[in-house]
Amino acid sequence: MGLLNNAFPDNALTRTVDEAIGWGRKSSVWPMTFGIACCAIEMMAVYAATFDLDRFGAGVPRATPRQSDLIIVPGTVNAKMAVRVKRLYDQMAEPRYVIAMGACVCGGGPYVKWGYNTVKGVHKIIPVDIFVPGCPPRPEALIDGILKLREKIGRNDVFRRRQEAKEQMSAAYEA
Amino acid sequence: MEALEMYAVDDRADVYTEELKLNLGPQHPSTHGVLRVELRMDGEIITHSRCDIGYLHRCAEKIGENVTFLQFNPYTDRMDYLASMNNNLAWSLTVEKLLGVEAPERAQWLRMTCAELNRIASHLIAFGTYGIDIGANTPFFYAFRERESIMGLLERPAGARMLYNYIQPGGVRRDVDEHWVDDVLAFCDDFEKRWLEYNTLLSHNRIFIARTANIGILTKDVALANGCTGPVLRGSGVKWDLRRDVPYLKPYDEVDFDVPVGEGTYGTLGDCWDRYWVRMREMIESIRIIRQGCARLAEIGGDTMDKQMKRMYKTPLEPEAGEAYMRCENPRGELGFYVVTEGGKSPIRCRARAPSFCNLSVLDKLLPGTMLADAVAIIGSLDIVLGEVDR
Amino acid sequence: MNETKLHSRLREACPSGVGDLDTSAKDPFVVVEAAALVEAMVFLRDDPACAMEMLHLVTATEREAAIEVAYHLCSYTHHHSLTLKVVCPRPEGADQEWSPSVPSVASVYPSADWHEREQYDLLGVRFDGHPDPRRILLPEEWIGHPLRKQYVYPTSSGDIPLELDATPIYERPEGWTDPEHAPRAAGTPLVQPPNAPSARPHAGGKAPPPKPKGEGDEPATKPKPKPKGDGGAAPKGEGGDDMAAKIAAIKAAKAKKKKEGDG
Amino acid sequence: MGSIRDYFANITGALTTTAKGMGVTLRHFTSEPPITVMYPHERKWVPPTTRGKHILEQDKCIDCHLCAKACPVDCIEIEAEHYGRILEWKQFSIDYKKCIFCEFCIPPCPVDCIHMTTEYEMATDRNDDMVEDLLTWTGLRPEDEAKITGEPTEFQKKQQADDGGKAGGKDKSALIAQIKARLGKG
Amino acid sequence: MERLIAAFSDLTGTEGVIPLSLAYAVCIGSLLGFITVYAMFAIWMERKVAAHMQVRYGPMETGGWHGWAQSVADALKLLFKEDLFPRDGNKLLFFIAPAVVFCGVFAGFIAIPFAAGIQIADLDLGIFFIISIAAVEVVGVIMAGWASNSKYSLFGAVREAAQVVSYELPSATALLVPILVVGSFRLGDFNAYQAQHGWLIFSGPFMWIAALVYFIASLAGCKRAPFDLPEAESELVSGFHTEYSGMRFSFFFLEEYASMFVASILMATLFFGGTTLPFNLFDLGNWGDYADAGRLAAQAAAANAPADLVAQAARAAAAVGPFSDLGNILAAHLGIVVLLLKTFFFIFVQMWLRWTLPRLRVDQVMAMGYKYLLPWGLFAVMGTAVWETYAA
Repeated sequence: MGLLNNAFPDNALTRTVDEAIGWGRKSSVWPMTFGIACCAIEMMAVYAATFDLDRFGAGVPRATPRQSDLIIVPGTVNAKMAVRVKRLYDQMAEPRYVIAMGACVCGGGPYVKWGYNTVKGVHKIIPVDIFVPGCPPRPEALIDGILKLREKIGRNDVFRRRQEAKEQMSAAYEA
Repeated sequence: MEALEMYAVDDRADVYTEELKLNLGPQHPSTHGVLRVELRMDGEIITHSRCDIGYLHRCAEKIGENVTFLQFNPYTDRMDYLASMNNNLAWSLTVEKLLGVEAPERAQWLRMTCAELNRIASHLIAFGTYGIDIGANTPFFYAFRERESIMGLLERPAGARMLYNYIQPGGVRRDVDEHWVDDVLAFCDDFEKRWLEYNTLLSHNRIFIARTANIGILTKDVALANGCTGPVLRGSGVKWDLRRDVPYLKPYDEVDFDVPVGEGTYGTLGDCWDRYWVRMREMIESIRIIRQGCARLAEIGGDTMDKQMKRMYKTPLEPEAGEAYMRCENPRGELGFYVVTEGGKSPIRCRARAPSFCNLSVLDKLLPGTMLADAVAIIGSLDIVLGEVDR
Repeated sequence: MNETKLHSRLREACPSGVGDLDTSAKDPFVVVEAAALVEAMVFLRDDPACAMEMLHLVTATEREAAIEVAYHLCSYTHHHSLTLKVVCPRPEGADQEWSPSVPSVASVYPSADWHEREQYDLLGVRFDGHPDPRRILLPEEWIGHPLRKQYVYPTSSGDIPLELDATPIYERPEGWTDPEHAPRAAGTPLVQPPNAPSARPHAGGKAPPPKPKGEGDEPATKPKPKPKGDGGAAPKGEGGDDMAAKIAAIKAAKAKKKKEGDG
Repeated sequence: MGSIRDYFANITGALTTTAKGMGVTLRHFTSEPPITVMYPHERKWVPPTTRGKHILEQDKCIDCHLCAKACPVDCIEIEAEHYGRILEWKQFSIDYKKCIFCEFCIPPCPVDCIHMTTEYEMATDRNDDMVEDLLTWTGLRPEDEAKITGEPTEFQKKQQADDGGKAGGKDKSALIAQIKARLGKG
Repeated sequence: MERLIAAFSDLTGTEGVIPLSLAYAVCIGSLLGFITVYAMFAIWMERKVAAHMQVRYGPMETGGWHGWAQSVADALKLLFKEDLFPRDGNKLLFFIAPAVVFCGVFAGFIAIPFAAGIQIADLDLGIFFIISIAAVEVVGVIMAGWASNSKYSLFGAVREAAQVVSYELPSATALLVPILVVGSFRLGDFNAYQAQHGWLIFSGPFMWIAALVYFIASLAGCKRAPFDLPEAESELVSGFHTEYSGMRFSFFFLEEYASMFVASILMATLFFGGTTLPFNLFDLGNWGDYADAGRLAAQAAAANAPADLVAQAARAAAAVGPFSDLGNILAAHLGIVVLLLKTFFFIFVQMWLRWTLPRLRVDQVMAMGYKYLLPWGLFAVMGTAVWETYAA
């Protein structure tokens, strides 16, 4: 994909192809079964029957970082776990997205004042796409985060040159 | 250890098998959170195992020393995040013991009912994830369907779905609304029908029995020596339940329930199936307790928070110097808080005795000699929660 | 069998090293010499009358004058429990690195193995004769024992930033060295106390500047291009009346609750 | 002999329990309706006591900081300028990156002006968006302005008009001078 | 296949290689198309069946009604994933493995008759060929496991080798039983035999044992339900395809559903009467021949062949059956629909088993294969042999 990436001018054809790929990526985001703490239980509640994540095509939690394109980080990341989270993120295949679920990973949460070995926010270690605050956030809040992530995935560019796509995207954003 | 001899690495000169080092890493679908087990294996058989914990150490005890007594209540929620009502109960009782205060009667009955509801929710998760560990995905979804209704019930008085912060030193945060008791009774009737469904689907399934009977056998004295408590200890045949033997809450005396103990129905006493079966029967005992609790709640009225303790929201509590150790029966075992104060508004030492921490220390003695698939079954049967192990 | 009888039996069994029963605090405890600890434990476990099958908890507590290690024992057959305490007085010039040493009881009660490792990890109490004296919770290369009163908070462990507003790893330029954070004294929080205006530029940017005179009424919240949730609660700042309706609803719920609370 | 009986018991046991298990899943497949709440299109009922985002009745707030002190994680930051009883608001923000929704800030409020709504959608893609500012207005409101600088209110103007221009209100020139100096106005 | 070659030869006017390769190209292309479309449908069906068994809705939002386009989106996304490769794994084996695995199963489709005439190669050793070609897939999986240079995939590969190879014995013995009754390996004969004598499953007391043994062995053969040890999520993270991502991983996914299809179509043709309805209603089996007979009669009359040939063709044309010529062709296709319905029923049963039963341990899988399935398979063979000689 390296060669074809962002190498084409922005015209009707490449825009539709981008939208098609964006639709494909948006509607089949495969999360990773990665649970750290209390937010992982709310994440399991999102996979379960009442708030079914499979409705959005994201119901196939893959255990390996290789095959998953979304890593939801649910639960406090402390110094010992941060090294593993960083390695997991590096192992994921390229169009990868990160959702920081819970106050602990958005910016410290309950362990912000006195936590001597907690990382105050997972955005310190890996680039985060969507923050979902809450301790733990309700399943609907996580689905709201995933919907916003899907919008964000659907908008970005694959084939078109990055600069032209950016104006087109910002124009769409203003409208 | 005789299991180990049976699979001993044969030392014939020509057959040289190298030991494989495998770690069931912190990110693994079946380690119930972030536990790393270093296994040295000979083919599929595990010869040595060593647990490595601390991936969720969140300095709860340091926070306990810097935060007031009331403000530490939400942090006890986050220790055993599957049974946060019981954690609040343990912490509130410890603080009340230090202050010498007694919660009003209605608050005590509310505490017992909510703690038992939370025990069912916690056992449901243990049942659901144990099914996934053994390979059957469907029981997980049925277990979470019941759990959603329990969370809905507990959300009305407490305000949150999972980490309630509802039981506070001195009583209970607020009273329940008028339809709550009827909805809980309706849930109890519906749950018993579902419980029978779980048994036909998983408990008596031949493959499930083949995977769990006679595996991870924990004898009585090894369990006692290693400090195991709760379903892990009762699975090995020790009839010990704090709610009955060392009653820490008055309503537990006026409620009759019996304590399920493992009998070794499908294999020897103390195997994975017994621990699983003790948890399943405990759910039904909790339903009996909740029914009697609800009957009593409908009668008694009165305040839900001790008069003196109402001022703790404005000015922090300051118990006089001393120390107290209080134990309560959590779904995973005996949770105890040992608090040492020197008169200030926060304790100088706040130590939590987490049941999963002690239950997990047995894993290194159970794993050698079993296969990789059994290791997953044994970890699942111990039902550990890493938030409590690492605090 | 309550504590006094237990204490008297213990006093007969091993007279040297067993102090008196201190009943001042909520839970009475027995002060034991470090040397006589293992012997007392073995007696309590094997004696049929005491039959202390389980060691519940090993806890080290740091006070000004000493570090004391408490052992909570419990018996299932006789439903009674006892607390033993070993007190290690702090020598005068002892600085942060001083760590008392207490004999390990892992040989008597295997459950003490992990508890003692945790007390060493968090409070620096050395247990002699422990089968595997390693840190259990913190990473191996961690310096210091956090639960000490004089513990200094680290700003990073390895290259993982533990500061609140540290720059993210992936935004660090080449040749990045950690800025020289003055090590905060123990007990001071990582974040400024709330009432003092926070020294660091506020994560959400300063409050919007006060409106010039005249149009004070129009809401001044940040225009956020938040997509309107259909049927969701009206986003904040859309004029006062929505807000009042909502507060009224909450008030009604509270009043109803208060009414049927007293009723 | 025992093993032969176990052999056949195993087979019959396996077949019967599998069949019963499949019966349960088939019953769920055919008769049980799905219980999914289709979140973006329909929402689950949320009890009024749920702890969600905060709301502030700014006019009643007296800037006493009790809620900020009660918070275990100090996520409430309040800045206001006092003019006697009038407040010039600069900031009343709750940092939802730290807030753990423990509802300890609600009970200590003497005037009962901070509440928790049942709104839970807070997902954002910028870290700074998570600091919510609860103020409905910042700085001074015109009527507060008027009260401070002593211009007669409508009621006092009417009163003056009625009794022929005598000084309606009390003499506040000293207070006005001091406040104007502080406000730094010409 | 022959008709295709004849059609192409008179189309291009040449003989020998060109029409042969054209015909093969058309066959392989149509088969590949069928498999991918079927696999996408099967993945979507599995997610919906699993969901409704677990009281939830499966994919809903993608595509219009009930998220039909979900598999299309999955494939599109997997197409554009980054192509990862484990650092010091074996590059060559890593890239070949998915192809070998897919060809192992894809080749099995050659001998399968979808209807009387529609078959790529009418091998007279049909069943024998299908079972033996399935063993190639094991080689591919071991290559994948070894090349990914990760302990978990090595575990998955070794388990895979042990399980699939040792489950070919019980499935082979179980398949001997219908061969014993029909007397030939050619799958076409099974259709014809069951058209006359009714479904094989009712033809003897031991036949249902053979059917059950074969079904369980085929489950283990394509790593499904209680035997999905090689890619056991809860133990081995994701078994042998732990290190694969993107399009390579979707080959493994495709292969799993293709081997499920082969297993259940064999079950349908051998035991439950391939294209025939239960009591040979509408006599679907040989309407294809009527269609041919009609055409042959017309050709013979046109080429004014000798009288007896024309009479024989006319007689055959007379017995064409109640429908017109077009009707016969359509009726022949009804046979395919019946066959596919049966196949999809068995695929549903495989999915149903997957979401009900827990997973067996490795040594229990082996024990079941050798101690339970193999003896019962042999017992069924002997029973049918005795039954065939004396009773029938």
